[in-house]
Amino acid sequence: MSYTTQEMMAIAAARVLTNEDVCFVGIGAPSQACNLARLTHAPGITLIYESGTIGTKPDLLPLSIGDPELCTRARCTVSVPEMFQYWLQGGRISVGFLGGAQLDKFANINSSVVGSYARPKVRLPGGGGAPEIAAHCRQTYVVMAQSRRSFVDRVDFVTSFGYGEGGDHRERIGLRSLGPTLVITDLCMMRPDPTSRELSVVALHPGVTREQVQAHTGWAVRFAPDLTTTEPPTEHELIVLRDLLARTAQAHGSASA
Amino acid sequence: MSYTTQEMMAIAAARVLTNEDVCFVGIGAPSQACNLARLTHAPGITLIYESGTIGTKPDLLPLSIGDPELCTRARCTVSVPEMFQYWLQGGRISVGFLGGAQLDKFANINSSVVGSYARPKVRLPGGGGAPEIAAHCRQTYVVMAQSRRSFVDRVDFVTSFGYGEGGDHRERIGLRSLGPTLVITDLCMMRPDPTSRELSVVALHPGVTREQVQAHTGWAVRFAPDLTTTEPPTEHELIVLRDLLARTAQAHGSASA
Amino acid sequence: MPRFLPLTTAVAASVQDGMTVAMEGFTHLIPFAAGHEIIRQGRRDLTLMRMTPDLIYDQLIGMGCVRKLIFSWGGNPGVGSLHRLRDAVEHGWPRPIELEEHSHAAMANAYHAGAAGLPCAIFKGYYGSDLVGNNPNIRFVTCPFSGEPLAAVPALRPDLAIVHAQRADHEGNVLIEGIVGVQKEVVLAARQALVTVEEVVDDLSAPSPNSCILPHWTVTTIAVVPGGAYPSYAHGYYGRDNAFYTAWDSISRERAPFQAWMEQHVLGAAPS
Amino acid sequence: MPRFLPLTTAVAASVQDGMTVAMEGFTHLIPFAAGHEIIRQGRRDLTLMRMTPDLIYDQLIGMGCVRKLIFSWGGNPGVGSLHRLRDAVEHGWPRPIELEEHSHAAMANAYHAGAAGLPCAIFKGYYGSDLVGNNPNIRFVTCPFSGEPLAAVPALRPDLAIVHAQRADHEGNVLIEGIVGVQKEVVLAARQALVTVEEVVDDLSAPSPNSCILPHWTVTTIAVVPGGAYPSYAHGYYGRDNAFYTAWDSISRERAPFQAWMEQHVLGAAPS
Repeated sequence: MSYTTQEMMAIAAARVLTNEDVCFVGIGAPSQACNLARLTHAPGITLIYESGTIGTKPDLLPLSIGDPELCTRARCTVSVPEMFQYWLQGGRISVGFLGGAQLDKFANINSSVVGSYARPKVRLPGGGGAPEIAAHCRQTYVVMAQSRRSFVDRVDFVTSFGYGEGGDHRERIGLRSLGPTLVITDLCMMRPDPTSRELSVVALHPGVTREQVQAHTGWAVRFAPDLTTTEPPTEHELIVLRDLLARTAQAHGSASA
Repeated sequence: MSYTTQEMMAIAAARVLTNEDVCFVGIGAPSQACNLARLTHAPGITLIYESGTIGTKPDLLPLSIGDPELCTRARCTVSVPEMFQYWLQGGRISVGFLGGAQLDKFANINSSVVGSYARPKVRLPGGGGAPEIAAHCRQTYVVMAQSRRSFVDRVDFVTSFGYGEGGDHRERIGLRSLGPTLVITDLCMMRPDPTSRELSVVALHPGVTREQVQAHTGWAVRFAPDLTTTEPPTEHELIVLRDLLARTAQAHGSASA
Repeated sequence: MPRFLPLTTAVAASVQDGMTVAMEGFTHLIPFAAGHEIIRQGRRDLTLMRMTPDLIYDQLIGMGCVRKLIFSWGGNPGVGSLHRLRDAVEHGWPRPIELEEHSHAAMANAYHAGAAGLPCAIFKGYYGSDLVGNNPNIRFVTCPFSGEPLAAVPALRPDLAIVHAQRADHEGNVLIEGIVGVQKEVVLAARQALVTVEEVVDDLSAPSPNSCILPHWTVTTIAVVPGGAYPSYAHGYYGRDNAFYTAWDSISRERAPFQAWMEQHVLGAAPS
Repeated sequence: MPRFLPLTTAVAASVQDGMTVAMEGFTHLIPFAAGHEIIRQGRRDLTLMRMTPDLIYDQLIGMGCVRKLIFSWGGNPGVGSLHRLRDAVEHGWPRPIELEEHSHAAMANAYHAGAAGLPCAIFKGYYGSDLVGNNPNIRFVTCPFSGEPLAAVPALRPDLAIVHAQRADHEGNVLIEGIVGVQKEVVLAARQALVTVEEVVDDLSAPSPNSCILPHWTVTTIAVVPGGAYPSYAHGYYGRDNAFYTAWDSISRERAPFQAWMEQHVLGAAPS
């Protein structure tokens, strides 16, 4: 079966999730990945949305972080202060998802402004839950389509801290969580170097070349010595994902998922 | 109808409560007074117990602060952290009740130890909610039977701060609430002097003399210039109170209310 | 006990120019009808706070009601930007807007602190974020036991909270169910609270002793506004109009179509 | 997913000498059966925390299991003193006990902070109270915005939380209803959690989306113990035995009758 790079990205993200994970799910690609994992190899995975819904099993993807579907199909729904206090800050989340307008080579993320903060060229939506998701989940996965505009040498603004300026910067500011251990794009998978913490490509999606990755990245890309190739999507993965997206589009009255 | 001094105390305490009051109710005399008020002249009064029950209308007096009766007959029940954070500290309570083993002339209360803290002669139950009830209710009423042992010149230990050493001591430590504006005993009613904040007797219960009050008080008692006499209990007040106590004793299998 | 008023009177009696107002509801129960009435009454110079400004604040901002916005995520959920917010920030249209930007954790904690009568909230947050230097209301304290630095933000204490809820009883007790967001916190943090409800019933029928209830003595004003959260939703009453949220992107992208839409659907509409 | 074990095994696998254990339940749902099993297994040198020690801690103290007690109100509710606690404090019998004393507000905030992963809690409290000088774990911080002094206490993070709940499902999700106290907080604040339940059911039947639920991945061990909260109570299952609470005053007043009662009703009783 043929597939798009977007589908590859969602499926690659789904695969790294397990039955035991407790995921803090964002809207968009993370929501696709988490629910795909739940509907395929990880039926026991726990999904949490920051609106307060814990252990939710939506039949279709929510458009917003607080769609009715999330609450009616949740194990329970708690207040938003409780969500951020007991569940996120309390260290109960194993995997958080992040994305944004810009990512740099130390996996810092900008979702606030393009240009200066005081006089922005583009005012982006902002961090929302991200600054503390980046801090308190045992680890975070970044899911972002890759381009020279979005994968930049240095972000204009650090909304969510990754590895800062690299090395032990994360530990030095008091963070004990692992940080962004994995970046999943439409072209490849990247992981931080254990020492420098600079992102390096560990797997290329099928058919993608090193040159293509470099062409879509705003810094000189490092590739792991044991670089591998991502397994292509299986038919089952594609069918489940497409069914999910079709159900969602029909329900929302648009192709907005 | 004849009545006991304990009945006079409960009835006098009930009378100062209004339909608009939101009361943080303790067990024992305050619970009697609040529920008597609710069953007589203040049916709209809101009763809150620190176990989390808000707007409760028990048919009989609870033995403990968290009897089943309190929850099943409450408007809602919140967690104990929420009770102390949003409702008490949040300034939502108009009247709190206090009592203890010792009270001094500036209405400081000891419910911790008799003797030294490190090597107490008597280890009392302790403050529970009282230190913050004393701080955060708009005003507090103290309900205590009077004796030389309990009404002392200086408490052994300040569990709950009243007016400290008098004057503006309360304001100086940052408290904005009114403090213990009324002490209701089995013999009389006392209020703090507006300037010195020393308690002074404002009303004697029927048949009680100044000499009796002094004989039951461990400091040189002041009497207000406009000293009055408490109205004796009405037949209706006594019947309602006795019915409540009888129902309670029967339900608890003892006369423990 | 709260006063029961028609929406028009309720808003006129509650909202004045220059006030600090929080209209909350985390995706769920957003008080759209009350927001539209504020626009119709032409209020100005409001300081608005809300974790997720959503379409209702985009409309208030685009109609020139807002001087300052305190927020933590300003987008159209699952769709993209709030174009009227962006136009105000990027081009000062229809008037410049001052931003005070936080994270969700900060605002949730700040409402919690407001409800709890605290002057500030402390939490573990803002690690390495550039928001720190750009918002003077993000500071740090040291834990007196561990020595650890902890982020601090001032408590949020709006002049007025406006929320939508499922129902009230005749005494004015209010039930909120489903995604409860920061609804209880904002009502308890505010000096006054205006609640719009789907209906008034004889018995609240709270399903659990632990249901989320606002006792009548915490609510200032109640207005009965069926559908008052549309196009957001009211759990147990009606669903979210996701198609409208998607359509808002093109309605709001340019100034003229936005103004035409507002003229037709808000200014020209009879109040609920 | 939690392990389901019989009470004896559950306690043996969870409680070791010297641990810090919180058995909570604010009047309601006090885990008496688990406490009795700890006594039968002869655990020693425990540090126990609990807002209201109640009869179960009086029994544990009187049986010599306890080295230190962290508490905020140590009485028999509505009845009087806890005589075994007093005997330990006043006369060191059967062994001396160390006390760390707080107010309810402090402990409730400290559990909240523990659940929230904070090193300490701040609150407005302890104004002018002599507890301040006598408990080094009561300190003060200054609000970085208002300059106001705020009380601070360290978060409570027990090694083990033990609570009783109405029911669990087969996956190990737990429902708690009624007076929920600090049950959720203590479970989330603790490194491990042992929950005794009235029953295990196919469907939790939570009455509201906002019901108080402990998801299975927050619970370490579940033991099914019908009546496990007696003589306290389980809302919806059985009532509080107020007559027994009153009777405890005379049972516990002197050492010999207390020991005889424990011998007969706890040590000699088959575990639930």
